[in-house]
Amino acid sequence: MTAALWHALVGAGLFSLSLYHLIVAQDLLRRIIAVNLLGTGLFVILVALGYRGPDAPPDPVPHALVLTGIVVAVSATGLALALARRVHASGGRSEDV
Amino acid sequence: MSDALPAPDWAVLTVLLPLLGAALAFVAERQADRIGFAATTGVALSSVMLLLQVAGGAPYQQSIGGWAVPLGIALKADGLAALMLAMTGLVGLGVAAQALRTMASELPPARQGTAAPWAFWPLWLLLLGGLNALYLSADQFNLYVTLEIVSLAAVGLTALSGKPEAFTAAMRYLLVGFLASLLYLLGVALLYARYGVLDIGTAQSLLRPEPVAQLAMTVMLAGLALKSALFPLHFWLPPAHGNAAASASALLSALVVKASVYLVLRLWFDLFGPTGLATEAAGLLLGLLGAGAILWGSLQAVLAERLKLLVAYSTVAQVGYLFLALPLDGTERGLAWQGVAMLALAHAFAKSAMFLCCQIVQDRLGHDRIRALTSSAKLPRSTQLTLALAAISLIGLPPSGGFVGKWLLLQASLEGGFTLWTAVIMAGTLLSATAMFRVLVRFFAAQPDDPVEAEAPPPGITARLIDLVPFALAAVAILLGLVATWPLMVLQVGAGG
Amino acid sequence: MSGLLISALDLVLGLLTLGLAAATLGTRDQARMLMLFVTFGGVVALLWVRLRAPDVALAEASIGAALTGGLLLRMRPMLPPSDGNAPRPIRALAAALALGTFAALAWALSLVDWGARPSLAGPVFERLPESGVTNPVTAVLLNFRAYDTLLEVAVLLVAVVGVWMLSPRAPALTPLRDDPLFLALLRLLVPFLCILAGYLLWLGSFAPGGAFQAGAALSAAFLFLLLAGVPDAPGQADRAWLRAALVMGLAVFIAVAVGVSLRGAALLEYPPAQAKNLILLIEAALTVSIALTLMVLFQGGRPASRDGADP
Amino acid sequence: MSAGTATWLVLLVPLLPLLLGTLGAFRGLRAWLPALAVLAPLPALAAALLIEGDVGVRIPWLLLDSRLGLDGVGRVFLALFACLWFLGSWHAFFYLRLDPRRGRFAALLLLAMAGNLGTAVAQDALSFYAAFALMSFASYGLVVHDGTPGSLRAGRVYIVLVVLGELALFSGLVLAVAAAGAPFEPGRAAIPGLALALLSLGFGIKAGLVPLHVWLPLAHPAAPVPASAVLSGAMIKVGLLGALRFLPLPGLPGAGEGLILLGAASALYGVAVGVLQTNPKALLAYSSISQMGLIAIGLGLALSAPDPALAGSAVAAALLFTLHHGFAKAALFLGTALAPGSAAGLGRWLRMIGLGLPAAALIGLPLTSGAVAKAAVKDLGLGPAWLDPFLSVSSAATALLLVRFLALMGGRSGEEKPGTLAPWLASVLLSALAVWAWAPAAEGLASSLTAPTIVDSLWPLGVGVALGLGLSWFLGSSPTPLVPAGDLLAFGAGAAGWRRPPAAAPTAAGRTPRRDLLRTALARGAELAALERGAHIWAVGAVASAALAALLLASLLSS
Repeated sequence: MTAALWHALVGAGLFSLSLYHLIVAQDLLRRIIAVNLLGTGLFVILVALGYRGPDAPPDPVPHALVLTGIVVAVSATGLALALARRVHASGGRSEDV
Repeated sequence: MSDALPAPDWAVLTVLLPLLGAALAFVAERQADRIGFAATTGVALSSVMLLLQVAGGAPYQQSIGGWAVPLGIALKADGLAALMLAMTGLVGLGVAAQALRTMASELPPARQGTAAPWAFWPLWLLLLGGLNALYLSADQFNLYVTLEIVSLAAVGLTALSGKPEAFTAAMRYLLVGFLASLLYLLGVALLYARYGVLDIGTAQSLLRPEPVAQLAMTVMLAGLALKSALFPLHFWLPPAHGNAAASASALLSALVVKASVYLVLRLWFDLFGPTGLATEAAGLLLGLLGAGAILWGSLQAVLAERLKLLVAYSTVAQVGYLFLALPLDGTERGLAWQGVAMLALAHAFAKSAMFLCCQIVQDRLGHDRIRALTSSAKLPRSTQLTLALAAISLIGLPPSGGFVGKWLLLQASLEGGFTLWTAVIMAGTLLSATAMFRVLVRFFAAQPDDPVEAEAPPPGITARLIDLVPFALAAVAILLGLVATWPLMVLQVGAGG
Repeated sequence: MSGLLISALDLVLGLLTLGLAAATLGTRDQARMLMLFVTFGGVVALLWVRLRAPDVALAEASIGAALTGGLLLRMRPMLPPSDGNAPRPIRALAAALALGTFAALAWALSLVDWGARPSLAGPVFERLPESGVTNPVTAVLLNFRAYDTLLEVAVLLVAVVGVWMLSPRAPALTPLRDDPLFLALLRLLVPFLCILAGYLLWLGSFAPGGAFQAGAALSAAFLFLLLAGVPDAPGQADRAWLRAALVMGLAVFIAVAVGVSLRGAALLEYPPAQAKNLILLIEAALTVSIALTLMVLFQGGRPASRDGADP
Repeated sequence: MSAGTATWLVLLVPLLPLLLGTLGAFRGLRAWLPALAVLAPLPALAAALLIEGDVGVRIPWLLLDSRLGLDGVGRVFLALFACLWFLGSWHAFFYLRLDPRRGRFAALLLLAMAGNLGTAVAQDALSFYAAFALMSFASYGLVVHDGTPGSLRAGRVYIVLVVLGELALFSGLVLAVAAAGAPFEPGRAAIPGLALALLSLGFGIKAGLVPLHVWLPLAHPAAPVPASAVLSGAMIKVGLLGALRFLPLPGLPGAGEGLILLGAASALYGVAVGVLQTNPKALLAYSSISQMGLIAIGLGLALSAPDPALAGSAVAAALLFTLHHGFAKAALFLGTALAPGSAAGLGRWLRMIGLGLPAAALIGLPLTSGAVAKAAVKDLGLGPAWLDPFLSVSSAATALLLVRFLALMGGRSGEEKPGTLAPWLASVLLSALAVWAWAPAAEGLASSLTAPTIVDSLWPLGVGVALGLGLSWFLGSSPTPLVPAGDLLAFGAGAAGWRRPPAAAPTAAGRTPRRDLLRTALARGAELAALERGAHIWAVGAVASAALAALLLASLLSS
């Protein structure tokens, strides 16, 4: 097994684990974190794809994609938190979402 | 090289103009409506120009930054994309014109239907830019970014109404959209892992029916089905569309849902179909879910007690029709593909008109309960007429675009000998007719009405023109069917792939 | 080939990542969940370093872990926890689906030829000299795939508009003005962060770094100023210049994109001689906008207006 | 007339009323519509009377390549439709002069007119269907114009059957087009059995064939008088027009024989229920069902004819019958706005004679269009042996029905709307004379004037009149009909849980209690809606999407 594959598998594990929690979690904060981790799992897979061993320069394209992905994720998270606050402030419950 | 400026690149304008407009509207908040409307007009104009250009027989193509694929990103517009762009621009123009009134900064908050009217304009313009970018993009990852713009802006528009239900709906929408985008991106990552490309055109020559590609296709389609609210993944749509402010609902139902369905069709016919990945079984599965959407969505529309909810469920059903192209056409664009393209276009115009009418109903009557609707003097005739016109197209009655779409879809289904789909389309038509007539017949009841209150003529010619906007949108839905030959001809431009 | 093989470090890092994720999502206590989340971000940053993705590591550490973590911590008090649990059949189904997902992904990934995977690295390195920069990641982000970045900046704007719309009054920040230690630290930290941001920005063209990383550093500086209650700090009040600075990145990006195409070239096709300067110009504008955007997200709402009438 | 003018005239036939109708969208123009509606059918009239030979125009950009034109069959229908619409809108102009909603009525009248006239000039499946639908749906507004509970109920029944009919027609046409191979030109030859069934269903509903007739006796009386006239005189004829356009003639002997039986049943059934009516308009509506049955017999003869020439003659007979019935029925319906009971002396006689003339035509007295039409059917020498005596019996039955109608009208008193007398008189004149302008009718006149034919047509009259007078005396002036209009529907209401029809007089009675079945259906509906709301849970959706992914993967890997 190569290091890249191992890390890609770690990413897959992270993705699946987060998927489970995203489905079962009732708490909004937990769901927001779960979806963040889901994204991170995906990013791990992508970066592992870019890894071409200690001697060869890594493939920069997945890195660029992940950078974009991280920024998108933080934007969505910021929006999600603001929204979650309004849900609670207007009397909504996590379970209703 | 002379000093003359090159001819404007209409396609690029449809993406950059709204983004720039959004920035400006955000900075100059008090002028947001003027900036927003001007930008929308510009985009509508550009998209129509692009459509005319493409209709002339020349699909649009550009390599951004001068970097040819697979290194760079390509923009492409064939007939379908150009039509979708024009549809977005024109429906957007209509909704924006109406929003000039309903989201005007001078109005007291109680009349605006939102606590933050200023936010409508930047959100709408960002959405517009995102949608246009999506239709033009030929790059899998770039599509992911456009999907994110569209979905986050749509979430913002959902929450705009400031109702508690809208916040809950928007929250769910956000999580769903986030999950769906990530599923799509996972597919992109898997395809990159195996083939090392992101450009769709290049990928088309490389993909083979093998496990990695199949898994990639699975997660991409699952994500997009979730975003399209394909039955039974539609759970987020009715609350979101039913509780948003009317202008927002119109945009969400007419335009946003289309984007992801468009992507499904694009991937199916341009990427997975030609490479042998799309199987008959997969088409059948998605078609069956489409059939489920048609029946269940229409049934829920029949049962709905509020007009807005009825309209929202009708969207669930309409999305179902669009998925019928997959089992009916197999992997090559045919009659059914043309039919669903037509249905998508007509639905956008009819649905936006209908949601804008919902706003008028709510404003004038103070409620939108179907049982209590009457042909009240408070409800302008033009609104009743618009609802009727929009319903004609949504049911699929002649000579509307919805009719031509269904005709083609049925023809495809009959020529292929698919009894099941024929039955589904017919049953769906019957149900949607029931749902729509439930509303329309109320306008004919003679009502011991509240004292006849003369329809207050809106002040000024501009305001009066704005009042005609929903009517104009519904009229376009009808017109699309009347001159169906033209859009069908445009669809053939660059349809080879 | 030996370098390709898995090492103990890889094993540990991977297991730690998974373990921390499981702990983060598994813990019942919200506060502990957040602390674990931040720790998790740190470990993932290490993972990026191990996978030779320093650009990503920098971004992950600053944005993914520190900023998102801070954001979550700040918002937690306003989000009452919910103890409810999904019904048992749903949990069982979800577990089955998660396992299935993992199995499918693992299967697919194991089929990828990791030794000689086709990729875009070849074309990128081949055309790198024409890109105007030497850091391949920056070349991809701001030249080869600059259009992605342009649209991504629009995503940031969506978030800002959304947050301001949802929360017309930012929840109050407790100023740390009275803490002498903090203020002393501040005098050192803020200039340092500003210099760091400038350095990262400049570094980006040939080494790991760039607008995102620089923006994150700058946003930290802004946040400290905000926490210190500095009256003229950006974000203390809603002002036209703040809004203008928030969209500056997008505006400059579009201006350059269109500007270079006016000579008959494609959108975003920089003249080769000016490529480096144009990229730097865009990145500089982006840095400011990204920094302010991250600050707005952290603030979680719109600052009170000081321009005049309340919006 | 030059070919260019003719083309433009054909285009103008549906276009003028359509454009005028859409003006109804503008509040300021609505007041002009009732007057404009009178002018709208004039191009159609001109086209039917002035254009010689066949004209066709192709409009490639319209719908999916549309064709309009005028041919022999179309011309007959167009002439009839144009005359009746002209009379109807003229009558409506005065009849609804004081109605506050006359603008809306006129707009819908114009749209229905555009559709109706459009069916006559449509030369391809799609335009025909579009015109057909426009006519049917716009007529809904005419049926419910009064807005009373009774008319709303009639409208409900009407719209349900219209939607069903449209659906059947839609799928039937698509099926026919798909089977014929040529795009949008349904083959005259083989069409699949299913398409045939669907088309028959669609056209049968429109033509009011038993048992698809239930909407007709509710809707036609509910509409304002001029609308009833065009509904019964013109619009139901489109059922025949459609059949002539799309069914293969001859070549369906089985279907033809079935249609003859069905037509005969309709003819008798219409009379049987009609005589028990007390509302003259309802009675006329049942008479329409009965007469359409006779027309259906003609069509059935054409379908089962042994050779095309005989089929052509059968079609000609059916057309003659259509013309005759259209004019006569319109005159009778417009006559229901009269109040002979309140008129004195000459006025009363004028009205009763005026009503008697078209009635006599329907019965088929010598020298009337009806006699010629019936003779034409008999002269074909086609069909089963019982057909000849049956036609005589049906004449007697018609006589019975119309005597009853005249008796009811004779006692009718009240105020007549000023200005409505002239269009009615015009309609009576037309019903007496217009048919003779058509050459086959004039030729038929001579052959119908033989002694046996006259005797043949007189004895039913005697029987019918006698029976009719007796029945009128027996029923007296009972306010409620023995069988409610809508017969089958009213009988079925108990079982099907349909709402009970309101009492004949539109009292302000509240809602009648719903039957159990309906209540159960509503409860089921509520359950379904609750099920849907229950599924609006995040976890359900998430699991569903993951499950979809699993299925999708399986479906991709399976092959």
